[in-house]
Amino acid sequence: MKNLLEHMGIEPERLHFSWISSAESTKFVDVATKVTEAVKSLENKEKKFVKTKPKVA
Amino acid sequence: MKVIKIDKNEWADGVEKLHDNYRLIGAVREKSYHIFATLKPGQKPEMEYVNSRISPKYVIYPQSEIILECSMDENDEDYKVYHEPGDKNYEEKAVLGVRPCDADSLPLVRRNFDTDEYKDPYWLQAFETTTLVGLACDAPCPSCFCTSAGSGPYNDQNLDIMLVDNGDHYLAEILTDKGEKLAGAAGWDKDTEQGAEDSIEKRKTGAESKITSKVNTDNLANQSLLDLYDATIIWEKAAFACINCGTCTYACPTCWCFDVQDEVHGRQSYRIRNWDSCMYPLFTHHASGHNPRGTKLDRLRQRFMHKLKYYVDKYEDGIQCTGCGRCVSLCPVNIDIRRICNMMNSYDPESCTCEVTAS
Amino acid sequence: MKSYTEKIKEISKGLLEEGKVDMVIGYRKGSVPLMHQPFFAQNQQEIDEFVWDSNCGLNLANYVTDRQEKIGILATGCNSRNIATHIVEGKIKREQLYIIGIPCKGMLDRHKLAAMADGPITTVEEDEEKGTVTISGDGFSETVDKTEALQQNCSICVHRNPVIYDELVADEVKEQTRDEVDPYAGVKEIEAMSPEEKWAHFDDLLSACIRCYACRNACPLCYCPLCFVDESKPQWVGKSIDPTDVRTFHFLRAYHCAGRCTDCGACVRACPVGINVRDFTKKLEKDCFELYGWEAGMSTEQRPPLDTYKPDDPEEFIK
Amino acid sequence: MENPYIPYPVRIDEIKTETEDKSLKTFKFVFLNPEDEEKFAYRAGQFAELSIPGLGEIPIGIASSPTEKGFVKFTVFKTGKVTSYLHSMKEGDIMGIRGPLGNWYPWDMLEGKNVVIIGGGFAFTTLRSSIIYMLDPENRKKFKDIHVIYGARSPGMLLYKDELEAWAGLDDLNMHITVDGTDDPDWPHHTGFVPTITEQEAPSGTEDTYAIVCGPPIMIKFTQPVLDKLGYTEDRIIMSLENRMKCGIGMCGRCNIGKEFVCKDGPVFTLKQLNQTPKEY
Repeated sequence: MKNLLEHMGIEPERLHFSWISSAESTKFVDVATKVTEAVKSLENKEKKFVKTKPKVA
Repeated sequence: MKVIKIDKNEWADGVEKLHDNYRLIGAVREKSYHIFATLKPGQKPEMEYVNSRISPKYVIYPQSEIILECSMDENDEDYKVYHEPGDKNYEEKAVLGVRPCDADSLPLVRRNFDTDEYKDPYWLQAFETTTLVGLACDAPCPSCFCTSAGSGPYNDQNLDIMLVDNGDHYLAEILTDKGEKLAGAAGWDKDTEQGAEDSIEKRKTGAESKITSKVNTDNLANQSLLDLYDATIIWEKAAFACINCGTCTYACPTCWCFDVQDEVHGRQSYRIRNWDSCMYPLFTHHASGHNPRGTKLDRLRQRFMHKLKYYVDKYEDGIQCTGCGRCVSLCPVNIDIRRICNMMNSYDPESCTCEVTAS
Repeated sequence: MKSYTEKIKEISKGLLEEGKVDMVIGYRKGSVPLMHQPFFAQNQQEIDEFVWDSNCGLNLANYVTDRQEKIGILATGCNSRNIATHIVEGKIKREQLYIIGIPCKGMLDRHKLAAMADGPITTVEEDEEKGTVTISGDGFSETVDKTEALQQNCSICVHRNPVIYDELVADEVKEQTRDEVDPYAGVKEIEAMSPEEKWAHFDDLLSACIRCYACRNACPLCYCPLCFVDESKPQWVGKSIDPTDVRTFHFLRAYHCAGRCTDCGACVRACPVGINVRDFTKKLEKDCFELYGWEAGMSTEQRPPLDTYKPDDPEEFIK
Repeated sequence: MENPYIPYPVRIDEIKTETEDKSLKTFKFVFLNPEDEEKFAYRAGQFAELSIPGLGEIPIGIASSPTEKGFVKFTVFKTGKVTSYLHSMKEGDIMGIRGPLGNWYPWDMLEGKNVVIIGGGFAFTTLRSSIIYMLDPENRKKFKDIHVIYGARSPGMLLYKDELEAWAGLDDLNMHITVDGTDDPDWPHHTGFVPTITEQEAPSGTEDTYAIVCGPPIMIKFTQPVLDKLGYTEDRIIMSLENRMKCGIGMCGRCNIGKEFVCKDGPVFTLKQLNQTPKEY
């Protein structure tokens, strides 16, 4: 999944896979923060796979 | 009808001027084939092309189109009250170089969208604001059969202007007021030399003679609808091959079926009309699970019966097809409407047999 | 190819006469160049319509899904691998099939040839001795090496001979090796791009898509009774030609084929606007080969890698 | 140019659960703009598209009668995406109605005739409309004998129970209510399938007697031979069809049976007409 998403142009920083148990709340916060920061730091701010108004006639 | 002469350099100048008054749509090369697309300022349409891969019906009838919108925010006046979108744009547009077969499809489609009881405002407004500058066709494909499908390479009945390529110039038939207006805006008004109409006639005969494949339709109206419906010999083999994709219907200039879908984005709801296809099982699938056209055979038969029998009977004005040949050349499994049509036309319910032609 | 056709007819005749099968699935001559029609024969007259040459591109495995009859079926390398996948996935039983194996020399690329031609193609002739293909039409005629006229998936194919069969119509053809051809050259080109370039590449690739679903429906793997794009409860993807929806459709469809795709090229061949859908699927095929050493449909015993779990599956992507 | 795709905005005025399994609810709508009610002038047998912004539309037969003023009513079976959502909506919610659509039962032709209404399950909605319409004092004199045969699986699955009881007490209407089965020893009406009750109770199919049949396919299948036996010719059997619809105005192309659109040329057809089309319903 990650490979194909990257293959078609989703930046690696936008994708993250972690194994977090329901007991590991600190790890979840930690990972979520890291991912948000990684995405924010991307140069390209274009939203991908986000649809606002359908681009149709 | 008036015939004028447009030198090819005047053609280019005229197109340049037209950009000011019209949104221009013309054939452009997309990778390895042509499509009809809005021309950028200064861009000229290609006039030497094998007909566009997909029919230009989307100029008037876009594949996806927002037909209604409303707010999903309680504080707005149009909260959950659908209305026409405010940004619909029906500016004057002109299609340059459209083929007669594609123009001839428009009245066939119109009778669906423009009825005594209901009028489709989107199709009609788009149609009424469109001027069709046709290009008589000198390069028919092997899959073309327009001459036996109520159209023809030089058919000017549904055009506003028809251009005939005559070497270094076009001979242009000005056919309607819309055409007159466009020619005026482009500054095309040169009289033709003597014999222009003869040249058109000669070229027309030449073009028609190049179209060798045809469909026989003379007996379709006499056939019993239910006999054809039950004629397994016509449907079985084609239905086997059919993969039920929508290629034939989406490429076809005379197919109009659509689906309506709601989409919500943010606090706005859109009602969108998308092309749909009778080839898809979902097209007729009831919420209960029942499907009146549940098999491949049902759906394939629907497409051909619709075009070649139901509408022959309904409007008594020939088949719902202009012979553009796109479905023939694009079908991934070579289901050929010419073959099916000839089978339907020649079907003998007594013996359950029909003539099978090569194409 | 004449000899193939004759042999196919001969085998089919025997199968039907001996009552070993109820029908034989092959191709009959198409009404337009480069396009034969999948066709089933149940009697001599129909057998006579059978044809085999380089225009038999649509994967016949499509036509056995969930069928109850006993079926004779032609199978090239990729077709046989899809039949094997069908057997593994329970879509047909091995004992229902009599597989007529066809050592394959590749199919002609109808999109490429149409683009090469200077007008509509009326005839296509293949010279087997010289290994050339001549396309001609009104006022033009062009001869090219067959290797240049092949579908891309065929030119890089490393499994031209059927992997399962009951009988072959001819001796096996020589396989191309991974040293001679790089099956992943196309994928690597995209892999070398930056994210922006990749995004733009796929935007451009899909710009012509009309969502006719020919790619999906031509694919023998896409046999779901209700495809995710057609579901309404929940609705996974919009149905318009909005670029996000179009991309979502292609991306997810490709993913459903991961580890199952044999790169038969039916999707690309079927596409009316010539989109190289393989830009999606080939990447997954490469990953499956490199990560799991897996090639789809090589046996009727093993389930595809994304269908199974092994403790040593690679998991570098989990951080 | 009137845009046939724009629904009239309405408010849900009242919701009534009809059946014990809660799968059927009757919605009473009031038009937000009172002038729209006039534009929505309909005849018994027509349908409309119920429009829920953000979800879509569903074609539903109109259950109220044109003689009932100030509101329109629809009884909806919970089955797909839109109907499930509708069932979760509350009184006061805003949505839309587009119509009226399609044709109606042939009221002009039925004048001066005996009318037998045969209905089963939740296909009784436009039949309710028809009964109320015919019972209106202005209209009742236009028709001769009226018979109504209506059946459901069990007493708890009957629609419009209060009205059924009221109709059963009328002198100028022959009401035959039936259920497939019941545990209730005091059940005052018939027990048995609709075709059986039709055979017992329906008048014979004389020249001036017409049957309107609406129900699930299985009921229709077994009622048809009964009507045959009673002497009803195919042009005196009137049926209302359902097919998947989107536009409701004969444009989107999916609901056709042969050259007729169920949405525009129907939904009401005589059996004679149906016998001339493919059975794609």
